[in-house]
Order: sequence, then structure tokens, then C-alpha cells
Amino acid sequence: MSEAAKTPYKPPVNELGPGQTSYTSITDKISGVVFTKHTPIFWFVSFAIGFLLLHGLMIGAPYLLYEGTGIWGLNNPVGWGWAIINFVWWIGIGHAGTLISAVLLLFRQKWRTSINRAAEAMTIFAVLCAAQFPLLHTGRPWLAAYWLLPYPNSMAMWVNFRSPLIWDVFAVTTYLTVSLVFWYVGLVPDFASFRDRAKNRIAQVVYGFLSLGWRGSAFHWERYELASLILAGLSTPLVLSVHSVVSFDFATGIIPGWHTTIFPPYFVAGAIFAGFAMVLTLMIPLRRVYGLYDFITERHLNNMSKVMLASGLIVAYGYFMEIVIAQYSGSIWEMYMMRNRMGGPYGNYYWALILCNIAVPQLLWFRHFRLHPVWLWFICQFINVGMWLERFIIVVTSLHRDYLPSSWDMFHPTIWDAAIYIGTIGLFTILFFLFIRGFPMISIHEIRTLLKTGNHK
Amino acid sequence: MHHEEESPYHGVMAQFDNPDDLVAAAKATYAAGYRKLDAYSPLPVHGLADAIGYKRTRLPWLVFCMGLLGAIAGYSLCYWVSVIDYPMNIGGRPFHSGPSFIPVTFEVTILFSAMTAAFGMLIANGLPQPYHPVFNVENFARASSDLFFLCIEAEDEKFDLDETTRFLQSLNPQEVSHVEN
Amino acid sequence: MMPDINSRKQLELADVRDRISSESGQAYWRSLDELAQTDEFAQLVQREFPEQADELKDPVTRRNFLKLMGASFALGGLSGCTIQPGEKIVPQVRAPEDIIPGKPLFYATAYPQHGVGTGILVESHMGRPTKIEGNPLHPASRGGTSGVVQASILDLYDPDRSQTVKNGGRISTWSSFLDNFMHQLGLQGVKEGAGLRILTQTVTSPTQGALLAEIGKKYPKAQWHQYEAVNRDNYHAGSSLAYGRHVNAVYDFSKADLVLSLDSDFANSGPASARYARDFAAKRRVRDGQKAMNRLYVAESSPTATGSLADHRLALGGKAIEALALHIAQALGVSSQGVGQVDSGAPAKWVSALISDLKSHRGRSIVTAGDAASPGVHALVHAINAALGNVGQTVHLSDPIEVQPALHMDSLQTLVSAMDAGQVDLLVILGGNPVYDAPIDLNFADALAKVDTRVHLSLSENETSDQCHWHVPESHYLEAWGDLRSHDGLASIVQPLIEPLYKTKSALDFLAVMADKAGTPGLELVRQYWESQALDANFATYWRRALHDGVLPGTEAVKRTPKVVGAIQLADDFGQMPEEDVVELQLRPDPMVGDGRHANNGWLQETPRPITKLTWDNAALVSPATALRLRLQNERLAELRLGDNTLRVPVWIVPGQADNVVTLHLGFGRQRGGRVAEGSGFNAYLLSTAQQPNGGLGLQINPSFDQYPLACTQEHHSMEGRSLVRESSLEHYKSHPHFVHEGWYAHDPPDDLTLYNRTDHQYDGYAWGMIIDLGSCMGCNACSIACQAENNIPVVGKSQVLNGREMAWIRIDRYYKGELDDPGIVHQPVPCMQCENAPCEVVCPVAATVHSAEGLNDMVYNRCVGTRYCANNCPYKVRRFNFLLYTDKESESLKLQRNPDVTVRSRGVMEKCTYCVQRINMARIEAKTSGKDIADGQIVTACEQACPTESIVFGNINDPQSRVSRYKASELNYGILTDLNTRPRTTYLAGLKNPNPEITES
Amino acid sequence: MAQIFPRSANWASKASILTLLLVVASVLGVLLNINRIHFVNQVNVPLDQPVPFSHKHHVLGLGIDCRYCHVSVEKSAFAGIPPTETCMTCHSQIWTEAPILEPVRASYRDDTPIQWNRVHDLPDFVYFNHSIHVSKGIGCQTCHGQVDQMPLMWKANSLNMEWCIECHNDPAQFIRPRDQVFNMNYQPPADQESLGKRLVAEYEVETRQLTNCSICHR
Repeated sequence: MSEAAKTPYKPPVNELGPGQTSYTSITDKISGVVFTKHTPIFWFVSFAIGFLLLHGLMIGAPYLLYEGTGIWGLNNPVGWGWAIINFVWWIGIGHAGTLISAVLLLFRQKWRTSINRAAEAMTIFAVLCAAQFPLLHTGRPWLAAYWLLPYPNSMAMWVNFRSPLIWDVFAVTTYLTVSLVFWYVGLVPDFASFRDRAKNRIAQVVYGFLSLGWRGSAFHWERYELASLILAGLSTPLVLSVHSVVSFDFATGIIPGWHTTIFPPYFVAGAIFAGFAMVLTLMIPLRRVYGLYDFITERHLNNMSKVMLASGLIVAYGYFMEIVIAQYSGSIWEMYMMRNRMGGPYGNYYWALILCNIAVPQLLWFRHFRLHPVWLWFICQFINVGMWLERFIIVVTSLHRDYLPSSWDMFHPTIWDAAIYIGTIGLFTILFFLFIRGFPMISIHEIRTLLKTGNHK
Repeated sequence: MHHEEESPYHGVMAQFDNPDDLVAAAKATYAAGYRKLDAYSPLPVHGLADAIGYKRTRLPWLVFCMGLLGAIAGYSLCYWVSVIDYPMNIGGRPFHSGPSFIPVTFEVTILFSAMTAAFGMLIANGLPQPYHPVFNVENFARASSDLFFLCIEAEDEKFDLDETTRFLQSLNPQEVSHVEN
Repeated sequence: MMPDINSRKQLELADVRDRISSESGQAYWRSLDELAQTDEFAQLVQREFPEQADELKDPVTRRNFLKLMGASFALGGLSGCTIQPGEKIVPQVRAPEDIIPGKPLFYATAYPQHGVGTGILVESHMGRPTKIEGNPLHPASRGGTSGVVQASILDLYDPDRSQTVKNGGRISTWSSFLDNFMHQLGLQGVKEGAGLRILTQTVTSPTQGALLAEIGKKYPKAQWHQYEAVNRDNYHAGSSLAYGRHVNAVYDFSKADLVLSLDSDFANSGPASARYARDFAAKRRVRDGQKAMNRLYVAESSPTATGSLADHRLALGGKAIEALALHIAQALGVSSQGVGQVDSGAPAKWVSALISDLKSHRGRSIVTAGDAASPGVHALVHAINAALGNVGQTVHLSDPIEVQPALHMDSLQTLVSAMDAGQVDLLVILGGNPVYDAPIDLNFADALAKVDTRVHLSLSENETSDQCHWHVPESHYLEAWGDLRSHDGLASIVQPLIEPLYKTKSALDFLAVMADKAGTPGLELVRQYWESQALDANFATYWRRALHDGVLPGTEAVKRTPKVVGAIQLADDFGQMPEEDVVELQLRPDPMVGDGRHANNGWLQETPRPITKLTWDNAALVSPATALRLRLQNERLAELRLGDNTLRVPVWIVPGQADNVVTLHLGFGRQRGGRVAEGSGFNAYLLSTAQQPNGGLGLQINPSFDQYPLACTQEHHSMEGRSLVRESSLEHYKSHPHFVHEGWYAHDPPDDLTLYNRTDHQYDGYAWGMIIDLGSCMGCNACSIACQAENNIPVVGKSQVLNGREMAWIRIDRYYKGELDDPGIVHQPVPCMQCENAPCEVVCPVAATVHSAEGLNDMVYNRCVGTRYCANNCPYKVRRFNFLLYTDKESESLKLQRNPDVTVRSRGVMEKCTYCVQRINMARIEAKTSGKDIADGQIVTACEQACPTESIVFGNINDPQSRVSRYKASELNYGILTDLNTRPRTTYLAGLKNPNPEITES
Repeated sequence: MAQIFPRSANWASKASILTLLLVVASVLGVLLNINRIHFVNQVNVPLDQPVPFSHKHHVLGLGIDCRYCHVSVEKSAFAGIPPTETCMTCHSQIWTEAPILEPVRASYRDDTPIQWNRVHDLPDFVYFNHSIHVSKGIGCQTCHGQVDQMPLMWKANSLNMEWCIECHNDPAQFIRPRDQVFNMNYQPPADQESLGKRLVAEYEVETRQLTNCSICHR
């Protein structure tokens, strides 16, 4: 080793906190999270909780397959319940990841680099959780599993391409695949870093295997950046399309409260809203536990809060337009639906939704709340709950009283509705904590680029 | 790496501790007439590849074509199934319900092009390639964290072990080492 | 298991077809709580806003026996795959004549309803009876059937039927029973049967009568008692009062322009209800050019199906009805003794208008009273009909149709006192269940215990069998030979459709044993009897004809025209209105399970009652006002005390119920009698006494806060101002023939409204459609049960109904309109609308529901993966989902009932009405193989076939001559939710009422 | 630094990726066609029967018409399996002692049916009707194959839905004159296409309806 190597080169920097001054320190800090002898208690506790919750799914799903969807609270008017609510909820959460990594990349928002990796991971795990519900909620999953795919079969039967559920199948699978690939491509150079820092053989082999032998050649980097840019360009319309398609499940139906053209935009806005809330829900504690203050600075909290505030206002606009259009349409169905949402048996749910998704987020107008991690975290919890309620309102209150009053009925969820939902939260948690334990939770090579800036000769 | 037999060396490698020095060195080396070069860095360095003779890839075109193919494939699947193979009266809608076929078409388009972009890049980079001579260099482990390398490969016509080594030393790197095969 | 064919004559399918075909807004108020804006009232009806408290309950654990834990997963999977385990194929050894494998046959027989026959045709698949239809040639049916008759097929295959002779609860054999029984009879023979008693239900069977007579000769001192809890004692007493003798009254509604019903549900109860409903409805149907309607006045305590058809309906207590009857009688010059002037409390204008209406319809009117009305009322009704000159015109009197008319309560009491006195050594109980349904104060069980040998014959082991030494399983009427008289005395042969499933005996076999004719087959007994009657020179052909047609010509009861006795003697308290706040209890048979004999029939238990829409339970029905006054709440238990008997039952508030009258239905709370019967509802017999078998005045009610959930299939009773049921008065219709599409209703879009060209789908072949006449639908639910039988629809159980998961393919929506205390009641049957722009089809991802070239909304069960998206997207909510494995795949006997032409759905599959596509296909194939076209009326859907009022008509809407096309051409035709542009194939004829202007104009 | 992987890892890694793709592809291929495999469908697999009844002998050898035993084929959905007495009409006269016919005689004697193994077994949710096919000119042979060449009965076709649909889509390919329905050796003429079209029109076969779900599923 030469002398020079011992005193690392220090360029000026503005995206990072004062602590991060050199390539070395960045790499040490982030890989340190994985290559450490003592994993923080926090990790074990969270993982344990996640594993505990997971049992909801591990017990609930087999029982569901054995007994049938009747173990849920579904009934004749209300054919869709928590399963679909959770599906939409998870998909929505997933969107933030793609959004941060793709859209912000296109907009050259450099601050994204310190959160995009974790956000993308969140996307994938959220979509994995979401993907379970469309299958589990069918009456005969063992058939739905393959009958929903168009393939030449001995029945000469095909799927019905007019059904939004088929669009879902295509949208969700495409989304999952593309996100996975995008995520992995981003990981390759960092796996290389891990490979080269790993001490024990197994780690070396595993990370070496995952890094595909990446060696940071200039030619590789050139093509790599190009590909990342293209992927970002493709993911952006994709992410918008996915939640639009999900919203079609309702918008193409004729049920009052479903049959509305405003759904695609406000579902997407809602997804961003929910997604950022979930990113903060995860990053704020991690930031504290792993001392990532230099990577996730107040600037990040500030920016994300602003995004939430903005998307939250779009959502609020959506709610408002629903009311306006219902009255403006003069359709007795729509008008009753709106009356019933606000004053019907589920009225309290509706107002809780307004509180969580519209009232509370207004605090984000104040810099204090935007920058204060604890406050911010609790506001995010309101949003997480609120977004779930939004889907509950859309699915249940629209269905339980539609056209013929004779068929009106109430929806009563059961423990199994809850168990399976909680189970997916558990799944999400353990997947995420496994990720931060074994993978670089912040994109190292992208952070390095931050250092370099401002120093071009 | 089919030259192994001929030369015991893959090339000669110079080590730098920052991207700017590397880019400068790379430019100089290219100017000196070396062509079989490669440079290694822990982060994408702008202008580096161009400095050592990078040729534009046709990847974007490939992606576009595959995307187009995806679009055609998606729509024609819908059309063939719903209009030709087993037309059904579904809710009184026409057999050719164009608007309903758009979402599928769109998703397939994205899928095809995205896959092309990702795997095209890997293939173009010749990955996976777990073994490479440069890994033999002692400090190269830090090429993925904080060191920058410039390598003149033995395949270069101008390559001569001592000559080239001397040339690289002239670019005041932190260190110059021989890359065994 | 083929019955012996040679002795029978079956009908050819085509034969049956020909026969069947030849026969052939307003201010709707909001739901209870919204109506009564007072909070206190809102609390009464909390069903619409149930607390979310006890929501986290596991529906599965709450489910009852009806769910079979069996390998539901595997079974569910099977229906999807095409590779299945090897199957055996087993031909007969000797092919029975005139059976074509795979083709159903129809046989004529008769259903015993309280001992009185209703003619039916039974569909038989390879010797398995699967479905019951009305017999167009039979006077009590004319092709229609009641729901109860439809459901009787299920009793045959009831897994809970008793299958062997039992002695003191231990399995025994018929032969060892015979040894013992003959010995006992021998002992009786010595003492001329002094210790022998026979207890039967109502007997109209001539053959049985003959055997009983023989037994009577053999044992002169023996006595024959008859008892049924739901009997016609009051009617018989009444006719004795009026005519001094027993007479049987038969009504001819086809000649009546005015009908007054005093608490009589004539269209939906009693053995002739199907016929009466048919004739009555035909007279008020404004279609086929008919422009006149009959008029129906009803005064009843609790709303009934008949009451909901009324043009003028009064909710009156029992005493008020007596007073009303007396008032009318006096106005018509009927003389009576006992009481003078009384006031019924009915609006004077109403009564005077009614009386003048009656006077102007002499000879063209019918006044009828319900079986539970007091003898005095029946007597007055007789006298009124006589005074109006209806007798001989619309009311036909004849000798009684019973072999031996008897007052059942007296008969039972004498038996009980004899048993108490220890005079009875041998008691033979043929059918019935007195231990359960005898009045509580008779302590029948205790008396019974004093009898040395007690023999009980019954379909299944019930409360009475438990108290008897010997239980002999009884043959179902589809298993045994017999004969019955219908309401007008016309006799029918009861011929078996299948050899007895178990070792069972019919009442006829039993009596034969007692008459020393053991071993003589039922067929012989019946044939010998009728041969002896010498009704026709050539008995052989007469007999074959009788079996084929299902009636024995020339056996009608002889018509009589007796004179009314001078002055009718009425009870002292007759028509004396009770004090204010005195509550009356009325015990009435349940519209479905009757007196309890059908309590183990899952179809009937789960069929919503016509008005209350309750299933699986009975409840104390009270009027909103009374509920308010007594602080009673829906689904809260209240203690009823009448005399010194008490019973705790849940409360159900029924608009249209008379104030201060609590109606409680009998037939529930069975201790013994099958898995379905046991544990559903409350035993109302615990409140009946020998003096007041039908309840009485002075009921004490103590409300409590204990919850008891009631499984009601309709939670919301208001139409929310949506133009679903459209109706008007005859006058208004005449002045505004297009009212159905005017004003509030004027939002139906033009028919050609479309966004895309329809050229892809032309319905130029047959185009099936249906029309339902709301003017004559009374909500009896016969269609619903017929559909259940035809289409293998499973029973789901109370807890699933509570979850809103009932499976009825055709349900009847019931809405209230007008004032809370005196509401109008409208019914709307809702099957699948077979929309041409079906919203359900578009959203199915696997194309499991698509349109056929004939416009059917096909549902492919084996393709369905159960996303339930279609059900969500169906605005009519007619799709039903198998949330769990509802079909009983384990009880072998139930499998025999299933229609082989309809797929049995497994778990996780959506199902719905298909216009009985299996019948359509069969007809199409027959037509195509024979090169003919499908004639109008050749395809009859199950619901249409059963409907007693012919309110449902199905056919080809492309054929301008078909009935359905003609009715759809009427100005009254409209579709519901057409503003969604679903283009439904099922449409409705707006309902019309014919109110008396004197009453309506104020 | 030291190499983590040997040189060979380079080609090994690429090769393994290709292999994986191939494996996945072939597994899918097998799964998709599993129930097109004749053996899986028991096509061309003779089934053992309690009595080794030979259609070949009775149809080809003795020239007995299909309808002699399958009586209801023209009247009913079910073609009909002959009752024992049908066998006995001849076998009470001939082969009265043949041991292989003992089960038949036994069945007739003690009135216990013979339990044949079902050869053509459609799923319970498929409602096939023989009478309509026969009356519209679909030959026995078209579905059941050269029965007169079968010593023991076997399935000549998969009975998969795609196989049914093949004809329901375009019956003209298979339809034959009514009088040829029971002819086992009918050879479709060279101009089957035009003949088929003519017959479809003549027999009023509603081709538009044939692929409706409710035609076979209820």
C-alpha cells in the first residue's frame, strides 16, 4: 500500500451528511451493517415479531384452502372483502419503490440514491404480499392458479381478455418481474463490493455468485448506466399503468361508487401517498438504529414529506370529486351511495378515513412536523391506516347497498380475515429484515457518485 | 481469454485513488497509442469509457424492436383468442373489443422491452464472468470500494511488459502491478 | 329398485307437455327504523344497523350439521380435472318394459295434505322419483302446486327417516312385531276390542275407511279416534251450527267477482290452495284482453300471502273479526241469537262499502273464513253465502269428504280420559305426533304411559315414538299404494313411484293386518275396493285410465243444498271486543312446516316465510304499535304467558299485524324428529290448551334483553324510492294505459341504445324470455322450492342464512308501502334476468359465464374458479356462491333425489338461474330429432310450472304468437334497472289493484 | 486479492443458466400436454371386462347391428347397455356351456347385473346426448372408432374438450349421410368438404350454437 492510499481523497459534498467524506467511509458504513459481529437487538426483536405475525398466514391459508372462502365474512352482496382490500393496499404501498428509483432518477433527483434501494426492496416484498390475495380469494385457487393464464390447453379454452382480472394478472406479474430485475441490476455492483470485503469463504462465494463477476470495467459501467436509464424509463409508465389497471377492477364495474373515471389517477396518487408513508415507516427507525443520519438527512425527510403532502392533496381532491360528481350526476344510485357512505352504517369508517388521509397529513405544511422523525413517523401510521380504510370504503360500502334494497346486507369480518392480513404483514416484515441483514440496504455505488460531484476539473 | 498460453500476463495495471487522475491517465495512455485498455472504478465515471475507445451500443434499438414485438404479440394474442379461435358472446360486447385488449398489450410491451434491456446489458458485458485475471491484482479488491485502476492488456500490439510498465509509472499512479493470467 | 311396472300406466313425456301447454312511483315507505323517526322506535329494529361488536366470530364453528367436513378440498378439486377414477356401468338383468334409459317418465299420483288429496305428476329417472309437478287433470291442482307439495319429495329421501321396526328403542323386526301384535289383538278379540283404540289423523281414503269398518265389525267395542293439531274443528262446528249437520264447502273462484276473506289464507293454505289461487288469480289478471278484475276484501290478524293480494285489507283481532262477520250478517238479514249489536272497530265507511258491494254481487261473490276462526264465524259465513245466493253458484255444499267427520279435540279428549281411566290396553297410533302437538293441559304423554301396549307408525322417530313400545317405520306416500279424496271428494289412486327404500309399512298395510288381511299387497286392497264400487262396466280400462290420469271419475262428493237453521246460536262472548290493552295470542300453523310434520324438511325450513321472510325459526309476531307499547324489540326474547303456561320466544315486528295480537307459528321446537327439526324454533304447543288450542285473550308478555338472532333473508324493506315494483289501480290504468313508463317511471332508455354495433350477436333463432305478473304474485315461494328441487340447490343452514349466504336461485323480494300500521305489501320474484348486455359476463376472467345464441346467460360451473366478481357486478344480485361445501355429498339417500340433468355444484363455485337450461336442451333435442319446432309452452321452467297463480310465463320472444311475446307487448310490461342498459330478458307486468272507489276516495 | 472462482466457473456459469432455461421449458412442455398423452387418457388401451365380449366377433363376424344391443341410441342421451336377457336371447341357444359365458348365465340365474368396466367415461359435468348426434349424421365410428375391429373395447379418442370442439366448430368435416351412421366401414368421400356443407344445411345443424357452453354443460 502506498502512502497516498492511507489518506483518502476528500471532495466537497452536499447530498450527504458531514460524517460521510470518502469512498472508504461510505463503503465501510453501509457494508458494516451486514459485516458486523453484533446485530442490533432491534433487528432480532423486529424479526421475531414479524415471524410471529407470519403465523396468521401460515395457519390461515391452509385452513382457507381446506374450508373455503366461507371462513371469511363474505356474503351475497359483499362478494369481495379484506382479501381485495389488502391486495390493493399492498400494491399501492409497492408503488413508492418504483417511483423513487425510476421517476426520481428520470428527474435527476440525486437525494433519491440513499433511499431507492430499500424502497425497491419494499416494492418487491409488498407486491409479493399483494400477489397472494387474488389467488387466495378465489373459490378454487388450485384451478385459478393456471386457468387465469392464457396457454394452449386440452380444453381449447382461453381466458376472457375483457375482464379486468386478466389485466391484473398481466399487470401484476409484469410489475413484479420488472421490479425484481431492476432491483437486481442495481444490486450487482454492490454485491461486488460485498464480495471483495467478505472475509469468510461462504460469503465470498455467495456474493461472488450474485455479483456475476462484476469488476467495474469502464465499458460495463457505460452499458450499465444506459440499461438502468432505459429500465427507469420503462418502469415509470409501468408503475402508473399497474395501479390504473387495479383501479379498473372497480372502475369497469357497474356498482355505484365503483363505476367512476376518476379512479385511475387517484389510485395512483393514493399509491404514492401510501408508498412514501411506508418508506418513512421503515426508514425512520432504521436511520436511528443504524445511525444512517449521513445518508438519510433531514433533507430527505423534508422532501418525502412534501411528496406525501402533495399526493395527499390529490387524493383529497379525488374524494371531493366523488361527492361532487355523485350529486352532479343526478343518478339516484350514486347519490344514495354517497349518502350511505357518509351517514350509513359504515359512516364512522368514512370519517375515520377523512381524518387519517386528509386531516392529519395537513400537519405536513409545518416544517417542524416534516423534520421531526417521531412526529413524521406517527403521521405516516395515520396514512397507512387511512389508505386501508379507503379501500375498505370503496369495496365494502359500495357493495353492501347497491341497486336492489332487498339484497342489502352487512359485512362482518371474521378472525380469518384478520389472520391472513396480519400474516402478510409478518411476511413483509421478515423479508424486509432479512434484506437489510444480508443486502446493501443503501445503493453504495450510487452514493459514491454523490461524493464525486462538485469536483470536476 | 484464449491468449493465456502465449503470455503469462494479462496486462499491466496502474492504481489511482480518485476518478479524475484515472481519467487523465486513461486519456494519456490512449494518446500514447495503446488500444487494448480497460479501466476499473467503484462507480461510473463519466468520460472514462470514451477516453479508452468505447463504441456506442445498439442496445436501445434492440429494446425498441422487442417492445414493438411485445405490443404486436400482446394484441394479436387477444385478437386471435377472442375473434378467431373461440369467439364468444360475452355480455353482448363485440368479438373484437379493442379497448379491452389495450392493457394486456401494454403490459406485454413493457415486459419484453424491460427484459431485453436488463439481459441485453448483461450479455453485452459478457456477464456472468466469475473469473477474471484482474482479480489476481492484490489491491483490486478495493476496485469495488475506493480505488481506481487502468489496465493495459497484453493483447495490445504496443504491449511490452517493461516498456508498458515504465509508461504507466510515468502517469504517477499510486502503484503499478503486473496482472498474471 | 324398480316398482312393479306392469300394474301401472305411465304417461309419455310429450303427453305431459301437451297437457301442460293446453292448460293453459308510489310512496313506498322507507324501512321500519327510517320510517318511524323516533329514536326509541329506531332501537326496536336494530337489524339494519347491527353492532359491530360480535363480528370477529368464526362462521365455520357456528355452522350446524349441514356442513360436512368431508374431504371438501379433494371434492372441490375433482370437479375441475378431466381425469377421473374408473367407473362401473351396470345394466339391468331384465330390462323393464317401456323405460328408455336416460329418459324421465311421469306418473300420476296424489299427495296427502292433512289427509286430503292433491293430484300430482311425479318425474321419475330410471325409477328414482326426483321432482313433483301439479296434475292438470286434478281439481285440487290444475297443474299448480304449493311449496309444501313440491318439498314433499325431500321427505322420501330424508336421511333421518326411520328404517327399521323398533321395540322399546331397540332394533327389532316386522315379524317379531307381528307375533306380539297378533297376540295382543287376539286378547282384544276375546273382549271384543274393549281395550283397543286406534288413533289416526284425518282419513279420507275410502279403502282405509273400508278396512276400519271391517276392524270395527271385528272388534265392536274398539274405538277409532282422529286427531290433528291443525284441524277443521271450528269449521265443522260452524257448519253444524248453520246447517245442523256436517257439510263440505267447495269454492268456485272462477265465478266470483267479489271475495271476502275473514282471516282465511285460502290461496296459500289447505289442500285446495293451488286450485283456489289459480282460479282466483285468473279472475284478476288483466291480460289476454281481459279488462275486468275481481275484488278481494281481507280482514285478518296477521298478514298472509292471500292478504297481500287484497284490494282492501284490514288488520283485525279475532274478536273484531267475529264482530265484523256478525255486522255483515245482520246487514244481510241473517238472524242469530246470543248477542245483539256489536262494533268491530272497523272503519264504518269500509264496512258499509263492503256490504253494499256484497249486495250488488249476489250469486257472484264468496265469503270465506279461516279454519282458526271461531265456529260462530263459520256459521255466519255459511249463512251469509246462503243469504247472498252464492250457494250453488260460487259455493258448493256437499257431504263431508272425510270417512268419518269428527271434532278432533273432542275425539282426543275422550281418548285421553279413557287412557287415564286405564281402559286402554292396546293403542295403535297411525301417523301423527300427539305427544308433541296435543294441548299441554291434556298431559297426553302421562296418559299414554298408562296404556299396556303402544304401537306407533310414523315416517321418522318422533316424540311419540319415544313413548311407544313399538315403532313401525311408515312408507312415504311415494312408496306405497293407497287412495285419497280431494277437497271436492274426487278420489285419486296413490301409486308408488319406487319400492320402499327401507323395510316400511303404510297405514293401509297396517290396517290390513288388523283386518286379518296381512300379506294382501296394497295394490290389491285398493283395486279390490274400487272394483267393488262398480263405477264402470269395464273396470280394467277404467282402472288403467284412473292410474294414467290420476283421478277416479265419478267419485265426487254428492252436492247438497241444505237450508240454514232458523237462527244461528252464537256464544255469549261472540264478537265482544276485549278491553283496551288486552293482548290476544294466536297459534297458527307455520306457512312452511305446518303443524310440525314438515319440520325436518330442510327446503321448507330455509324457505323464507311469505311475509316475514324469516327462516329456520318461529317468532312472536307483533305490530309496530304494540311493540312500542310493550317495549318489545326485534330478536330479543320475550316471555309469553297465557293462563298458567309460559314460553320464551324471540320477537319479530311485522307491519300489517293487528294491534294487540301476537301471532306465533306452530311446528317448531321439536325435541325429536331429525337433525333439521331438532333445535330450530320454539314449541308453541306449550301454550295451547284443550279449551283454547289456537290461543286466546289475556296474553302476558315480559320483554327481556336476551338476544336471539333470527335468520331473515331480507333486511331492508323499503324500495328507497326506486321504481322496482310498479303498480297502480285498475281505474288509473284505464285512464293512463302507459303509466308504467310515465312520470317517476319515465327513465327507461330506448331499446336500441348502444355504444357499439350489435352485428356480432343476432338472436334470430329461439330467443328465450320470461315475464312475471306482479298483479297476481302473492309471494308463496312455491317457485323457489320447485327451483330448489329441479336444480339441486343445497340447503345451507341457519348460520349461513344469517351470514346472507342463502342459495335461492329465484327469490321473492317483499316491500312495504303506505302507512306503517296498515301497509301495502308487494312481492317481486327475482330470477336471473338473462341480460343481453350481462354485466356479470364481461368481468369473468375465465369466461365461465357467457351468452348462448338463444340469449341465455350460461353459467359453466366446471369452469368457474370463484372470483365472485360476477356476483359483485350483477345489479340484481341473483348470483349465488358456494362459500363452503353446501352440497351434502355424503348422505346416499339425498343423492337419489338429485336431478341427473343438472350438475351438482361443489365448493367455491358460482351458481344461478339458467331458465332451466336442461329442460330447454331436452326440448330442443327432441324437436330436432323429430324435425319439429319447439311449440310455445313446450318448455316450462320449474318455477313457471309450480306457480299456483300462473304469474310466471316463459317462452320464445321471437315468436309473436307466444304467450310471453303477447304479454311483453302489453303496456304493463317493464324491466327493472333498465337504465343500466342491461337489456334484461326477464321483465314484469306491473301490478294492478281494484279498490272500491267508495273506500279510496275520501 | 485471490480469485474466488476457478477459470472453469466462467463457462460453467453460462452453461448452467442455459440448462436451467431448457429444463424449465421442457417441464412446462410436459405439463401442458400431459392429458393429451394417449396413455394418460387410456386411448387405445383395451379394458378388461368380466366377460371378454368381442365387438369384432359380434359386429364383423355375425354382422349384428349396433342398435340390437344399444337400443336407446336413437331415442335417448344414453345409448343403452344391453340387459343380460339380450345376451341370453342367443346364448340360451348357442354356446350354452361355454365357460367364458358363465358370468352371463350366472347373472341371468341369480338376477345380479354384470358389472362392466366403463370405457367411455365423460366427466359428470358434461352432458352428451347420443340421439341428437346420431340423428344429425355423426357416425358411431367417428367417435368410437372401428369398433368392429375391437376384440375388447377401447377408447379410440381422447374425449378431451378440444377434441369435441374440433367437430362442434365445423361439423362439416365429419358429418355423413344419415343412412351411413351405423356403417362401420364408411369412407368419407373425396369431396367431404362440400358434402359436409350440404348435409349440415340439410340436417339443419345450428353450427353457430354448437360451441355454446350450455350445449354440453349445465
